Amino acid sequence: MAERNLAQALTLALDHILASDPGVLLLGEDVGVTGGVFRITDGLQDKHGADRVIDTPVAESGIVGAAFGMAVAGLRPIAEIQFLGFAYPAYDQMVSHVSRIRNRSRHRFTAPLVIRIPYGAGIGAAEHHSESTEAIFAHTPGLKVVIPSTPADAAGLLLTAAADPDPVIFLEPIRSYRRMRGEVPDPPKPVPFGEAAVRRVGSDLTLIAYGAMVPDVLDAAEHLAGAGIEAEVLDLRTLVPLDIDAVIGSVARTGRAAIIQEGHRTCGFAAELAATIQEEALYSLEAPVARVTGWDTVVPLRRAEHHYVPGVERIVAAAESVMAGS
Amino acid sequence: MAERNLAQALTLALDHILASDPGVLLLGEDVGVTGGVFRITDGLQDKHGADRVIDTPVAESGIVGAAFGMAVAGLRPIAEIQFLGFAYPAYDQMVSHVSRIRNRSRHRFTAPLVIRIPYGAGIGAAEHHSESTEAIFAHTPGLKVVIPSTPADAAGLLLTAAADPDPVIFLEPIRSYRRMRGEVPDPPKPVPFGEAAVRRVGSDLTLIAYGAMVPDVLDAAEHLAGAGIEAEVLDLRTLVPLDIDAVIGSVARTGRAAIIQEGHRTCGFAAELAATIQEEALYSLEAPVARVTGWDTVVPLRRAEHHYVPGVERIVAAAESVMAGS
Amino acid sequence: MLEILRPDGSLDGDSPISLAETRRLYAAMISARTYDHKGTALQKQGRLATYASFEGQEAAQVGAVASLQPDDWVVATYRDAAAMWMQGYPWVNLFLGRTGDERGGSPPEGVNVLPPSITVGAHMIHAVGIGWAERHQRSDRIAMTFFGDGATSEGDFHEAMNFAGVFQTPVVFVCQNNQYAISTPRHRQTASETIAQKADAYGIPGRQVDGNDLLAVRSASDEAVARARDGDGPTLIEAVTFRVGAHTTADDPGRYRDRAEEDEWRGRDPIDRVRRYLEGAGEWTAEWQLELEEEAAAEIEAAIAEAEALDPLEAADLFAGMFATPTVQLERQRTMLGGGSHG
Amino acid sequence: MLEILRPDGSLDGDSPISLAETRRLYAAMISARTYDHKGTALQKQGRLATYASFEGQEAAQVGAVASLQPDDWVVATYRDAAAMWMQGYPWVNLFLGRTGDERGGSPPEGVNVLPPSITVGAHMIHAVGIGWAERHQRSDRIAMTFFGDGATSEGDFHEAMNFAGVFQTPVVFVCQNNQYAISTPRHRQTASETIAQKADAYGIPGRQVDGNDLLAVRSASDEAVARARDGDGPTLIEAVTFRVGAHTTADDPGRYRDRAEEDEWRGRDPIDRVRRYLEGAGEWTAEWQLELEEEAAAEIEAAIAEAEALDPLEAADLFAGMFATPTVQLERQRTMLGGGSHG
Ligand SMILES: Cc1ncc(C[n+]2csc(CCOP(=O)(O)OP(=O)(O)O)c2C)c(N)n1
Ligand SMILES: Cc1ncc(C[n+]2csc(CCOP(=O)(O)OP(=O)(O)O)c2C)c(N)n1
Ligand SMILES: [Mg+2]
Ligand SMILES: [Mg+2]
Repeated sequence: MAERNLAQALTLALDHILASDPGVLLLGEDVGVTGGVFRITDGLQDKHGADRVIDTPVAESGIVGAAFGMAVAGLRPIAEIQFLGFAYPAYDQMVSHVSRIRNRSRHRFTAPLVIRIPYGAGIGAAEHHSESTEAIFAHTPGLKVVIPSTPADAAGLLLTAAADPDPVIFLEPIRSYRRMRGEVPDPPKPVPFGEAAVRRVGSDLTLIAYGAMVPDVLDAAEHLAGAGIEAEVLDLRTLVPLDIDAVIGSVARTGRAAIIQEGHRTCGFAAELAATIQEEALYSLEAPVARVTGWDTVVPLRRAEHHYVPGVERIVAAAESVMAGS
Repeated sequence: MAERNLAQALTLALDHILASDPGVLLLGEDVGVTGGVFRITDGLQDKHGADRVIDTPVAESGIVGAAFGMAVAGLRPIAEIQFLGFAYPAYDQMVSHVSRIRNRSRHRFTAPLVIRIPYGAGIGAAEHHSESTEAIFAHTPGLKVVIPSTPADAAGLLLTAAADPDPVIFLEPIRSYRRMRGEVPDPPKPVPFGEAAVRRVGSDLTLIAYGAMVPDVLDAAEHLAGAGIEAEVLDLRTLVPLDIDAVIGSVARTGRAAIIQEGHRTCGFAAELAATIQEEALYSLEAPVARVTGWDTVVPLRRAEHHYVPGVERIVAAAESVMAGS
Repeated sequence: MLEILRPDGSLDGDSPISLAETRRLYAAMISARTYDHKGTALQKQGRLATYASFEGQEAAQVGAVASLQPDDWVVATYRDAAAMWMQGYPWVNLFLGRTGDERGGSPPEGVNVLPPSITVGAHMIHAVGIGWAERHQRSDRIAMTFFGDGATSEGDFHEAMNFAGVFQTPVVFVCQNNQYAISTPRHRQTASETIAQKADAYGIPGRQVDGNDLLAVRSASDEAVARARDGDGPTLIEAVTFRVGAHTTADDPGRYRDRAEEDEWRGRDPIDRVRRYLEGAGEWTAEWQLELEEEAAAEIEAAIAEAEALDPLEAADLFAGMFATPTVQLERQRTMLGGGSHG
Repeated sequence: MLEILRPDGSLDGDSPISLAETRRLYAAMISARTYDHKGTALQKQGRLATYASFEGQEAAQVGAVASLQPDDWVVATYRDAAAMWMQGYPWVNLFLGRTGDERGGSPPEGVNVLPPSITVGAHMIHAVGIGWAERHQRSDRIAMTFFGDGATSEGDFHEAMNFAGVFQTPVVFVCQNNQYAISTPRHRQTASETIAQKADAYGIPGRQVDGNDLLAVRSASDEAVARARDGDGPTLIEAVTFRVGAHTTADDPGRYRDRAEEDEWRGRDPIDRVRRYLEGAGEWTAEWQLELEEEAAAEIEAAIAEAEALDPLEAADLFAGMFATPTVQLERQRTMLGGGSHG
């Protein structure tokens, strides 16, 4: 099996998806001729045609709205938004139409589309290029929310997303695009939604994360192991649907948990997880569930970005304080 | 002091705000000639002029974006969005610009504007007219989020919002507009941000709510009192800033809490509160903090709406189950 | 502005359709108005949520949809019941929606009409995507979308028109310029002289027609539909008309316009105009009119009865509507329904 | 398309400005290009984050802003450093922003230039609101906003133009149609023949000018600024130009366009053209050129040194930037910074 980075895994998956289903179309800004700003769609227009890999005008609401119409009429569009910070102009289309047509029409019309969006900080980019606002999608009924952390998962979850009968927000961790390589089967193997992955087994506490934070959490876990603390690391992979059983099961065993999330703290997905854990496993908890999160600040620009993104140090410190039970 | 309903209290406050600060402008769809779909701005154009109470084209992003520009250039615009379900087209302006200009310019430019938005279900309106997505604003750094529950608070918080140096999302509970009357001083008395109100004193458990849910929670508390359970009822009034001390203080005393929120469950504000309470008061908790929320469904239309909005029955049941410590 | 049928019922030029077809469309307009009056009446009785009357706009809606094939798409708004019904969306669904029941949004299979868009502006690009998909799938179905003068101010109108122009999708944009967006008059909505001229910004042909003139509307839509179907791209039609009634049953037009303006437009009633024309051609009789009205009334009453006979959705139905297979979160929440536990 | 200064440096009609003023603007273009080349170079050395070159667009930016009064507003984008600097935004702030430092967004008091907009489209309506506010406050300041051809596809462009038309706000819209939005060529961005004609959809005058012709740009912007200042409303100027370099330092234009196209446009360089004109008028010498370049280089080096001398923001600064007074939530979070507790 070939080793690929996460970006290459996505390209591979898209190539397979396009080849196996003639109803799939890719559309977005610069996805065609130039292969996307992260080159995820590189070569796909040449291979599958300009009527299937489509450069659009600069108009995010138009991209999502057109993709919605295509999906309603029987195609399976995969739209790309260039960065999560540029998805907000399309938020109305997502909330008001994409997520709702099935319910509005009691299953008569559906919108099986995927919206791929690079997200997250850590590459010192300009403002709006570093957002982690997955929570606003998780809060929107009718959207599935997927965030892979490894190359194989990226490909496998994308395959599942493309075949899903409902709309999927597919968030791609920018700083993981080329951070590590991993084995990716060719063709990729679908990864089911709603199944968290145990990335590390441990009995002292549970560290819960997803997407771009997972590699850092694994580093932190190694660090903790050096200090005699064995952390279990859960990678959620999909926020909606959520593998609640895996979360509760692990915390019930370890009695302690920290959730690591890059997004802003207030009403982030970590809040949802902490609330759920105390609801379902309060009597197992030996210490408060800790949240290690980005702050309620704008993500800083390059020179101060490191103050925002939770790093290994903050994760380790939080884990230690959870172990101390304070 | 005259008794007024919440809608009238808002009109009174706007009238005073317009009269006392010539830099204040109201703008929005139908706010002028016809006084707004809920008549909150009724009579204000006649009194203060068509250049200060302005009917705009149907374009929410334009309304918020123009108001932003006005605020940057020294005015104090108060924009109205007709219903929260129509605020999403303006979400990008709010997230990307309104909330950020102060930080982006290190205080050199600021956007002291208020965005008034009727929210919530319970009047059997059409789709998109019943949203409670306050969480997406609370999750956005740089916005203050205010939700009054009483006529006096509505007027007083609006005064404070209009004088605030930073942008304020001001959510008005539609089903409370004319639900009850209360004394409202004329001129209204400013109500500070970040101070929760204790609406009912009790020692058995803490019920936490805001906006349209408060009257129902108070009804539920009466109900519970009948069964010998004395609930403390906290009305948050502002979500950002949040009176964390009041929340933690009350829960530390009672040892039990339920949070009542009309918005969707996942990543709602109740999740934030539950997460915070277990972080800061875990060892005081005698039972899990319960969340009584709207579901992760679209708010249903009139005939099934009552299945969505938490009613007295669900609040009471949740409180009883918290008391049972299960 | 294209006009064919004069207010007095005489023709200025040739009719694009036969007298038989005109009779068919006349009958459709009678049905539509019967539905509309009933809607307003039922709302007053509390049997519907709000209702949005389209009285005065029947020619624009019926005339435009009459150019379509039965399997073409219609993507319209809360005020376009006549257009939707013309394309096969049953009255019962329209009533059901108005009672506040999601099942109103589910027309029979084969009816390619989306549930009405309540948000202003967002739906036009859906029609663009739909037309695009049909062409991609080598079908010759096209999409027609309806919207108001107010909707042209939303950014989504612009993005829809621009995409349609760039990708030459088979779409017909029908703007019913009914002079108001709630209380805001047309001249405060945009400073352009006409709405039709906005098409020029997108390299799209734009056509202004008298929207109260069934034949003018039909002529323009025949042409636009043919263009779309032949692969010659989109068209914008501005049908100049008037909302004779209130914006919705929650609105009081007395607050923002004169009775005189309403009366003037009532005098240009689109149905009366066709009646005069048919009468002049010996194709209208009072008996036929009675027959049409009775048939329409019966049809509408039956639809109301059918809608009102339905039991409301259950709580569990809410959860079942969201996805093909409910998520873990929804499953958990459904179990909270039963007991009060934590729900 | 308005053209005054021919590529060979001869005039087609009268110059709107004196030779002295032309020399001033020529010097400004030299400064701007010096900054621009330095920006690209510094980024390659890793001293800036990404950098967006405006080479080839100096005439459009310098010419338009030259029509403004010093206290007028400029609301521009990531590619408009020359325009911003012309209106008083210091080079040091522009560099600082590019290093990834929020303090770049804070020009001195009295400079009415907003930090560059990174989002495409949203900022034009800000200029509308600003102009509106100035008029409301009885000031005669106006606002000028810069944006690209790609930005005209965003819904916010439409809403901004429409508001400006309806409320007749004192705004000048300057579209630098540089033929590309990243990789997307102008003809795939919109099917309208020109961008200037889009103004007609809003009842606004639109004017297409040769954007590489300093005098044509200046002439059109003088007129538009006067209109705005006199209360006669907004204008759209389309400056037809070309981005000679890459979209940003992260972009490779070889993927989407021919070298020949770039070379052709390099031949129309806006600075060369003015040089030929001034030379022909006896107002340019090689010594002066050298002087200008040396002065510009010194100025730019000083700005870089100043920017790079600044220590980065501290973590606490992040919290301090969000509100006039930090919220309870932010205060708590700031305390988490110190210890690791729960943070
Ligand atoms: C995005 C959005 N904003 C605001 C509203 C509230 N609203 C409902 S109808 C309407 C006016 C629309 O006017 P127009 O497009 O002319 O259509 P008409 O009602 O006249 O048929 C408004 C502002 C809405 N439904 N959606
Ligand atoms: C809302 C938004 N969408 C997408 C982007 C990514 N992006 C940055 S520049 C650009 C192209 C803009 O082209 P144009 O308006 O012609 O300006 P130019 O870069 O050519 O000066 C795009 C798509 C963005 N910054 N903002
Ligand atoms: Mg209208
Ligand atoms: Mg460009």
